[in-house]
Amino acid sequence: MESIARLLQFIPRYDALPGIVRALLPVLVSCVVIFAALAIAVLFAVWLERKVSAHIQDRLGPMYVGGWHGWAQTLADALKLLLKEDIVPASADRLLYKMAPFIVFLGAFAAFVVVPFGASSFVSDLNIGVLYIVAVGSLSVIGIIMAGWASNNKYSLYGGMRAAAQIISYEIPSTIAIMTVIIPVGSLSMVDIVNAQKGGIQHWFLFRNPFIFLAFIVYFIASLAEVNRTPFDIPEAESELVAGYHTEYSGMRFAFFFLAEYANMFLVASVATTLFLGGWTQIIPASIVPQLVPGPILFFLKVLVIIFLQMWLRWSLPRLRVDQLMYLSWKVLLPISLVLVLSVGWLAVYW
Amino acid sequence: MLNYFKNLGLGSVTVLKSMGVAWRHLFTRSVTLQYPTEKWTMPERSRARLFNKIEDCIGCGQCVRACPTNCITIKTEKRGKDEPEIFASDGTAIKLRTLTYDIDMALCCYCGLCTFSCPTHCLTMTGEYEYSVYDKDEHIYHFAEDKLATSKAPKEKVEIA
Amino acid sequence: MTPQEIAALITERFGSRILESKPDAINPWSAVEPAAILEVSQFLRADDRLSMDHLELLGGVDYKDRIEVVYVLYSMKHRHRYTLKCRLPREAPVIHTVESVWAVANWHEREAYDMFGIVFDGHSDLRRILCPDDWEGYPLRKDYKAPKSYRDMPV
Amino acid sequence: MEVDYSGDVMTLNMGPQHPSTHGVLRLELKTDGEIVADAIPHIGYLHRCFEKHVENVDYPAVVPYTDRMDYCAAMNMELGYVLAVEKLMGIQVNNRVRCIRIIMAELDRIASHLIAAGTYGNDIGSFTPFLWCFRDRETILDLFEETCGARLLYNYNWIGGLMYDLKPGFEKRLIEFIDYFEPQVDKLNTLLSDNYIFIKRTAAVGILSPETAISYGVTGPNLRGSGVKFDVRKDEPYLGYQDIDFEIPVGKGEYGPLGSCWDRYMVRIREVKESCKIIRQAVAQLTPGDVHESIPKRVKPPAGDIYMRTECPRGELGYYIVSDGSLKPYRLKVKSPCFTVMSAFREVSRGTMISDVVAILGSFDIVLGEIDR
Repeated sequence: MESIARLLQFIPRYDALPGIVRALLPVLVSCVVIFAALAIAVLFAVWLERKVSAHIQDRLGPMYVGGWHGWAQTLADALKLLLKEDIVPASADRLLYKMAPFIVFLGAFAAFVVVPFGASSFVSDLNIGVLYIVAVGSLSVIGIIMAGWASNNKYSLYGGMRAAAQIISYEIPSTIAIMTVIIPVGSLSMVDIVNAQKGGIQHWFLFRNPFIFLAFIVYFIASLAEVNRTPFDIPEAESELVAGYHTEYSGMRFAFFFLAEYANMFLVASVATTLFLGGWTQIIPASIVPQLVPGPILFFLKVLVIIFLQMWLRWSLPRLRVDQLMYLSWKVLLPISLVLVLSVGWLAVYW
Repeated sequence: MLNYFKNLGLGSVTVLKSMGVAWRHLFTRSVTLQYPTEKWTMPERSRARLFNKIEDCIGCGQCVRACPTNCITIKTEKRGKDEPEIFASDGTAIKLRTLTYDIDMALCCYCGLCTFSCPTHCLTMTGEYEYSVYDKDEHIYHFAEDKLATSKAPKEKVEIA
Repeated sequence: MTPQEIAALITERFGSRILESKPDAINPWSAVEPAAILEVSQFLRADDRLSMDHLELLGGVDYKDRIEVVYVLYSMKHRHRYTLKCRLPREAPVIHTVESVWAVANWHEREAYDMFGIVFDGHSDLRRILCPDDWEGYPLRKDYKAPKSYRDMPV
Repeated sequence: MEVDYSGDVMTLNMGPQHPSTHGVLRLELKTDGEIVADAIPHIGYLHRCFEKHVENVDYPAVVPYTDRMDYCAAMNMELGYVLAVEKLMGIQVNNRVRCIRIIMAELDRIASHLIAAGTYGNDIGSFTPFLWCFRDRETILDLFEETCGARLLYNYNWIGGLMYDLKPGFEKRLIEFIDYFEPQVDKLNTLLSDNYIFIKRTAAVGILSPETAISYGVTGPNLRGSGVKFDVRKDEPYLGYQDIDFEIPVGKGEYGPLGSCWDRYMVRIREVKESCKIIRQAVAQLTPGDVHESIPKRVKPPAGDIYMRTECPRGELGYYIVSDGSLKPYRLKVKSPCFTVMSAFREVSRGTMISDVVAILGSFDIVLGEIDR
């Protein structure tokens, strides 16, 4: 936000503006910037998803809109969704029904405030950054339950209930996996965590010690479940619950659910990048190769690798059942992550 | 306990194997056609839209009897004695004038039984498959109309493809 | 067992309650007195020489003067097949259910009820199965006239 | 699983429009949370009076109607009917017709099992196998189309013969396809069948014991999945299947109790390989001949009734034909394999979870066109 505030100084007669405007304008501008970047990233991710799925399935995917490999297809789809009728079921709880998609999106959106995209491109460096992400990221579950309940549809309700059980269960192993990184850094600030990994690939936490590597896998699996991706997509299990909690949604509100799903994917991928893959830092130490690629782009590339991994998994695996999902969370990931935290702590104390 | 780790290992290994197969397919050639721009050539035996070469039709009505869904309607009348003899292209004498020969392609079940029963092989199934219309009535093809055109004033809209 | 042996066996066991047998027909069959169908079925199923444990088909046929219920039976153990027929009056076709002998008869009998109006005595759940519950008439009877409309919808 | 159903149950209507009811089937689920206390199938949404229709058309014109029963395996549907009428009329077909019929029936079995396996993967939540299966099925349909001109509803088997002879070069393309196809099955196994998640989802779910299966008249892969070695092709051979060497795969219960969804699914996958074997042998047995040789001018069977059964991909398909000596069948009753297996559904799915209901339904591989006729 500081950099945005500095940029705003170039507006003529900026200092003459009222104080309240000067206080709020940087916030507003950074919101808009994040939203725009996120929207573009999501559009790209949707396109990528369609392409990855298509090629795994021996297809080509969208090929027409926009010319080169149908790059504008998702743009066209988004426009179509925005122009569609916004249907509210007759017996729905109208207020909750209308609010739900925005709350789901809010969770994903607000969490980006503390993600450091580059050395100085972050909105705010909260000293409890990680905690903030964990807290705000689970806001979406409230929206999902709201959507499931307010739709007045049994399938939606099932989706909402499943989502609640799943997301809350998987918060625990994912948070514990994050702790393995916080222990060596000793800070909850995202910026500090990235700074601790500066200096090339060998300084990334992913490759620092094997326990953190395993923790990364645990975090990755748990984060898949948190964003309802296959093999953990039971809240919207297409073959069982039609579309789960967003069965009744159409038009723009549906688009917001869609946006939120992919924004959440970006969020967990960003967190994984920041915590384990060194965030915006260079891959090869600066002493060997000059740093040509700017930090934010490097960050984005790393995020893309994780997102590709998520897509790859989605298109090769079947879906778990509800009880198996819970089994995986409580009986596999939780014990493993606890052991990992203890091991990392032991290393931190006795190494 | 042992079972627990065995299951864990088995799960991870098979998941990785699945991912491996999927990964190899990322780089195989796609098998789809880009439909409106690329089209597949239909094999010669393709059974799609019916076509009647009305000049060869002797109006015998075999096709009507063979059709399981009654999608063909024929109306004929005897040709006069004084009219010149005409023959179908395989030499069969045409004794009946076909006044109406309508095929409702919306009813057709594409079984092809009518084409086999046709004695002069004038009723054939073509490979034409793109003929969706906005009105169901447009699926009724009037094949006999151009034959009538000599006796009646020519219609402006000829619906024969 | 050959059809002849099966026919002889059930005729021996049930005597005059087997009305007619044609073991030499292309599809060998015996006509059974409707009242005896449950007993005959139980015998065919339970007897070790026959053990007809697989009811392949149960269906009605409308012969204009009568309605027949056809049971095609098969034995998974001995791999032989036999057909039973029951002739019912057309006005009030009633026969006892064989649901207790072969579980699959449940749905087959519902279908026969739906299509021919054959009432299966003692059936646990005799509802229409293919047609809507409030459909009138029995479609596969020969004198059935299709209605013009159903609930104000043209058929 | 021991569950107490004393709690309140909620009625959840699954279908007639639902992604995984494989058509227009309605399941009335009585659910207690995720657990299904009772699942009552309601059928008839696709009922189109097939049996009444065919009483009004003559014998050859019934064939297109039989195609539309099980549209996923139309070749086998018409084969059963055609064989029944031929047996009633006492028509003998020559060797070429016989071999081509075997080839087509087995190709169609592969195509049908590919749909079954693909959609089953889709039901379990894996979308990729679905398209891989359809990719290979498409090649089979291409072979069908170049032979008879249609891709789905063939009307290829005629009473006494076939619609067309094979095109020159068909055998070569067929063997090429089989050579290409057999490794693809292993690939599918790696992706789906042996995947641990898939096994966990399907093995030990939807147990159909052999006794229940026989009592409910379940046939085909579903019965063989329960370990009963019964296949009409072996037990009552038609079309000279007795001269062909092939195995009947049965469920072995590798990953759980016998008769689970996985067993039923795996029987299909193994059957596909057996079908490839059959096709190779049938191609080797092909002799020249006229496929129209014994087609009768008028199909007018003598009065009488006949029950003829064949092994269609979904089980034992029986045609009970009553002829009164006229040109039209007096009565035609179809014993549909999906109908009987569907009647066992309630028994099998009681006490499972919602996801399992979908898995069980998928493993039965029903086609509603055949259930409702």
